[in-house]
Amino acid sequence: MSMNRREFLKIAGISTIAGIGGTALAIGLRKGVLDAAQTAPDTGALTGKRWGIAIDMNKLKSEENIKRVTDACHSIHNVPDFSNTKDEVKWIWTETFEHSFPGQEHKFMPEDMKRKPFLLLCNHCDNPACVRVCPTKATFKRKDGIVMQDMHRCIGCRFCMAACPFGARSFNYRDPRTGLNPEKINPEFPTRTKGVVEKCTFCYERLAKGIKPACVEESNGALVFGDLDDPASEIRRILASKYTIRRKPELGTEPNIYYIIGGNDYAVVPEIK
Amino acid sequence: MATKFTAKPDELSKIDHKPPKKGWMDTPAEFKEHTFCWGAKGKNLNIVDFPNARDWSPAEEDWKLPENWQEIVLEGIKDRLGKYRSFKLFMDICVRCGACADKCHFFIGGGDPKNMPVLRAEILRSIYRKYFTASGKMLGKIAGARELTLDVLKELWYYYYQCTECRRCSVFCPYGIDQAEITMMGRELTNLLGLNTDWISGPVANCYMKGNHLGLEPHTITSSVEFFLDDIETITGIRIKPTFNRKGAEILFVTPSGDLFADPGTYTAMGYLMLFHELGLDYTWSTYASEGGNFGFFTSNEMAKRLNAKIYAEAKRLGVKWIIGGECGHMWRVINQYMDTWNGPADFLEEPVSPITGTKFENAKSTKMVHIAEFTADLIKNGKLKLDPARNDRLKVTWHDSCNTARGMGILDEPRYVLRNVCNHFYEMPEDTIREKTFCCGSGTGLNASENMELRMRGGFPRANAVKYVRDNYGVNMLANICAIDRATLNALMEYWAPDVSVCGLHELVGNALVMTGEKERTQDLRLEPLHGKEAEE
Amino acid sequence: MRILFSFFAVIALVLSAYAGVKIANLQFLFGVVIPYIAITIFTLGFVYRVLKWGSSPVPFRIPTTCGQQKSLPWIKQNRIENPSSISGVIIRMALEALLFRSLFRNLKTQLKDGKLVYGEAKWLWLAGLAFHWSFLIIFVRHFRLFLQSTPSFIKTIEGLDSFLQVGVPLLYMTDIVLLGSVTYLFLRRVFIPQVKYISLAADYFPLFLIFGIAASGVLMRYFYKVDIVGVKELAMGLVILKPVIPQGIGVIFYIHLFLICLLFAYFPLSKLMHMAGVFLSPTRNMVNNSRMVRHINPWNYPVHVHTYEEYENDFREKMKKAGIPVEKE
Amino acid sequence: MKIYDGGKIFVGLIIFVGLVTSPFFFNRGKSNIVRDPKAAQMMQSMGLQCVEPKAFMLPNHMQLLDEWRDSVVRKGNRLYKASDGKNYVMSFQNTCMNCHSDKNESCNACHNNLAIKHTCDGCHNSIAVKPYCWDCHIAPKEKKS
Amino acid sequence: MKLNSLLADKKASILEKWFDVIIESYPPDTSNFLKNQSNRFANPAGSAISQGIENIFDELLRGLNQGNTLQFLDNIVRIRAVQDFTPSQALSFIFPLKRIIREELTVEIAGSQLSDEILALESKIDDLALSAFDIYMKCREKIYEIKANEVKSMTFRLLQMANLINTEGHESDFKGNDKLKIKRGEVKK
Repeated sequence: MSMNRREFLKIAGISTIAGIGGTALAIGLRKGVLDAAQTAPDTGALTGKRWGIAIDMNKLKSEENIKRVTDACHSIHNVPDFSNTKDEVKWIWTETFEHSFPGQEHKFMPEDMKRKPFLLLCNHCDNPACVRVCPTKATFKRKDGIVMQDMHRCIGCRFCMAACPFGARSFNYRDPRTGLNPEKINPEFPTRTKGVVEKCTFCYERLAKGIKPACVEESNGALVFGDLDDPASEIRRILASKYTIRRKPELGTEPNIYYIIGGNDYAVVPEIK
Repeated sequence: MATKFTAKPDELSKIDHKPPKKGWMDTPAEFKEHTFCWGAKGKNLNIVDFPNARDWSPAEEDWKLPENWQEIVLEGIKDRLGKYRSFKLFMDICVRCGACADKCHFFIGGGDPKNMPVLRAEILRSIYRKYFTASGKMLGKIAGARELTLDVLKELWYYYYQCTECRRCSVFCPYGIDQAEITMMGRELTNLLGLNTDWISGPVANCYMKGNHLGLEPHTITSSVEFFLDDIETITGIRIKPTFNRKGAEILFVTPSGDLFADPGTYTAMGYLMLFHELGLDYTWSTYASEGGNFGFFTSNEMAKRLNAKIYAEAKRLGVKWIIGGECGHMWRVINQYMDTWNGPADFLEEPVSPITGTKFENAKSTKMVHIAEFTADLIKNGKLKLDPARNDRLKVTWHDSCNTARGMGILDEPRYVLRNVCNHFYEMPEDTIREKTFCCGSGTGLNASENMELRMRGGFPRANAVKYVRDNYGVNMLANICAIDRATLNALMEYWAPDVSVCGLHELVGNALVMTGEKERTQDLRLEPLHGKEAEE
Repeated sequence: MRILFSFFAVIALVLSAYAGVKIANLQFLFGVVIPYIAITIFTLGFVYRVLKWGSSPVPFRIPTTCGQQKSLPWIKQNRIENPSSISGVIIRMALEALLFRSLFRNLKTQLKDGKLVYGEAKWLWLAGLAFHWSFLIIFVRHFRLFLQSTPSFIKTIEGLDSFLQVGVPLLYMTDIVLLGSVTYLFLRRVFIPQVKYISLAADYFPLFLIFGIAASGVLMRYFYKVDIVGVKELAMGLVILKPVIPQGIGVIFYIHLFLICLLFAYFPLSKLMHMAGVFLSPTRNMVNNSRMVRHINPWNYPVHVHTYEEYENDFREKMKKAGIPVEKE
Repeated sequence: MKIYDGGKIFVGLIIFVGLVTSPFFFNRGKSNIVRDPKAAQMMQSMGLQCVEPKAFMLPNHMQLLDEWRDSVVRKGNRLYKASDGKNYVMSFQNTCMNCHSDKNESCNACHNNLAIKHTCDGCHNSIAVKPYCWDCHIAPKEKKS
Repeated sequence: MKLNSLLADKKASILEKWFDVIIESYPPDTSNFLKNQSNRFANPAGSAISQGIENIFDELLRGLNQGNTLQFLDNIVRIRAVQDFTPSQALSFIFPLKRIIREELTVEIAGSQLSDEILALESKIDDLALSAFDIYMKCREKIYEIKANEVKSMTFRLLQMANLINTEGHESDFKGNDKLKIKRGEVKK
């Protein structure tokens, strides 16, 4: 039912109306059973104001390194694999320099740099274009800076996909469960349904339990996660000491994923407890 | 009780601007002069054995009702509830959605709220509820029920003789409730009390005794036709010799008697005569069945049947094979919906076949009566007529669908086909005022008297308004139709609202355009006016 | 006055159900006895009314012809609006009953820029259609409570009805449409002067009643929750003729049920019978073929007519003088 | 009472009466939902209880879940303090489904059966509610028993 | 003409008030229907009235072109002549215009030297009323003429025949037959 519905909504173009009217209705109709005081954040949760990641490309030397990172993410989040680019759903993936940082490439740059796969994920921008265009507020900016995707609300209009300059969003053209190995489904995390848009959520479910995103954990220090609003954080110290670039900064979305691409002299910075 | 055209001086300056708080049930009908017809004469009712025959006047306080009039009415309602499913159903299922409210020409033109079809029906429904439904008996006014008082009876009479049974409301009703059916019942009830109108009871008595509404006696009919023949000879140089009451003719021709007497119907009659002569049709007129129309239909079902019986009886006596009917509105409603049921089966007749074209009129195989517009359309389609439409060139014609033939039969395209072949300038009125949505002339069902002229002018206003539209936009100067009452009353309507527009029957235009064998060159039309009006003057 | 009477009547009914259940604990009366009575009145009353209509014959063939008749073969007949065959009538009736064809035709006479125009007036049609269809869908949806295992078509209807997947529990579109249209139908009776003038208490009452039913249903579904399994238990108890009153169903349910029972019981006594009546309306359900096939009036009786013989006796001399043939010389 | 057009009218009436009384016929010989009033007490006595009392959960569980979702996904608040003061992690898949570990059993399980399997589909099916939660949320593996 | 420009400014509201007065002059039940601003009309009479009064008002400002004014007045009066009005009621719609204008221009009149102009205008309105009376009478006469014509056309053939056939001894019930009592030779078309 739901898949047809989403298709229908998309085609009929009533998504916007349904979204706006629907939200209003839902809010109007809901007679809260929960008291605000009844809910609280987990005591052990990681908290921050503006989560970000610094990726040291020098440390992602081999394909295996990278695959370990992407696999970690996709397996715990039940991201399906249909083995074709048309239906591909990606939360974290790779691209060449040229495609990752268009306009920055030049013919004299090192060959290996040109060929190097760059690890890409949602930039959790400060000014996310996707949030602005979402008619149902299914995607929104959390207080901690995560650009969150609420699958319950997504009506599959794909405005966000058109708006995102980084290609960080994927649409479920097919039932994602058909692209998963039933034996390897992570029972603790939901799948999605056909007809919704999904993307990296910065492992909000892990942060709530006090652990860092899966990609960071699996990167052997190549990815550094932290609160960019905290001057004492490790990530701030790295950004202060290294030259970093971001994807398409000229668009003004203020991405929060930074890339360290030059120099092999980067020293491991001790973790902050 | 009737309001005269006077007002006290102090009333002049302060007309009451406040609508009454009272609902319609508590607002008795006010008999306003020039809106109702005179009461029936006792002697006319006696001729046809109607009960409670006496002279009476609606304007007078005392209607000289029989002692037990309430009983008579209630008994009458009961009787009819058992005889007519339509009546019982239409009393029960109206939801008062108001879709019909602004469809009635009398309401549009006059504004009296009780002329909304729904309220006109509610007048009778309120009585029905009081005496025939449990909720009405128990809850009274809350359930919309009302005692049958003299005021209520008068209201019923007043408004049921302000309905032309045109069925326009029925077209828009989601349940097909037909005010015409309800009005018929209401009128039957009033007739049980002798409360007919003079304009209806006179023609009924005439028709019963003499064969036609106008009371034309046999020799008057023939001599009247002689006049047409004289005129036709003047126009065409051809002397036509029609026959009357001739046994063994193939076809009996029946037309409303208005065509024999009242202009412009007479020109239509001339058209028939010319057409039949040119075809060499083996037909005859009857002086006994000399009326196609049926004013009995405006009193009671039984009376209508009694008057209608003459047509088949005469066809049988004369031994004709089938019947052609002339241009008339309610005549055809009666033929289409009632005649065969009342007075059939017409098994002594044959299924109509045009002797000229050989066309079988399949749609008339039981009644054996063919509409002349069907007959003529078939002739034209088969190329049997030589027509010169240019002879009607000084006319810019529009077509009025008569309510009875439109909504009680559905003869819409045949006359238009004929019209397009006999004249060159034909303009339709606005879409929502023609075909099944056509507006009544405002004078049907025996309302075409003179004393109610104001009512007629009001009721005809929506029709006239549409005619005025085509007159102003296309210069239309002729309003054609296939109804004798239209021909008799639209003239008056046009004279008041849209001067310069004349009225004619379809076959007048056919007569004009028909090129007859051996005719002289025509210089006049059937009205004896110069054929090429303007050129002749210049 | 007529409005207030109907309004307070419905309010009183709501209060009596509330008091009956909340204070007097008459759950069995409101949950079992009254529903049985209501459904009995409804069914028998409905049948009785239809049979009563059926006991009156249709003496004449009186269809309202809204289009070209069947005549010469080359003239295009309007087979639906002026049917000459049963199939035409079936289509005509179907259009009427399912799509409110006649109301769709509605026009309004109005003044626009100083000119009189006959404009389209589709609001009544639209609201009427929305009202009846949403009512039907809601009615059908409720069968999930009366059937042990719910047939798939009812599930499909529910799925379509909650298509927009808004809110929790999912919002039924028909709930909104019904409330909206019934409100419109009420407001037009208040604000359109003609319609107000013709409206009786009997017109407002069912509107208030239906509004009450819809509103209590919506409240129950979205706000004052009741134990739906308990409701099904009660409903199933009724239809398997082993009535039970489960504990703890909220009073709002009994109000809802009571109003429905009233609507059912009121139905055969009122104009709501138009539901059956529309199918019996002779102006719509008849074939216009009375010139082709003789229609029989069961009570047709011989009448007195002025015969030709009497006529000739009156005028014989004059006829002879005018050269008109006569039977007797 | 003679009925005119009786054939058509009777066909119509039979259809009408058939529809009106259809629930009576369809359910002939069927049994009602059986609910064991003791079930709830028993569960309690066995130390098993839901986050809120059954009387609240029955009609309101969907509302609760909806608010949980809002709280978790949108506000990032994961802890729920129940009315009895206990704290729960708001997770449909990981908290609710811990106990409601089988969604496919028959209705009796919930209402009648002492085996205390708090199933979902039983109830939902009986009142023809088809939630689409499991389009995404992974139902616990059905235990074949 | 200071007054004229003031009137032109206030045209819309004056016409609206005037229109309302006319509508309210309808039989109480009817005016009930017509009162509602947004859907005033289930009555084509309204078309002629609203069009008519605007034209008349313009003509007043322009100084009453006899021919035009009469035509506009005719459109309104012709309808009211066949509706349920006494003659005084039928024509009463003209006079309130004076009151409405004075009401609309209360301030302006008080503060300036308009009284002469106002008086002149009011006498023009009086002229209008007189013309309306003429039209009303013409319409009523027309109705009677129509009645007569109708009888004439209905009986023309009879009259024609009356020259030829002997009507003696015929006692006809036909209404028009009264006219048969015309003596021979009197009938000439």
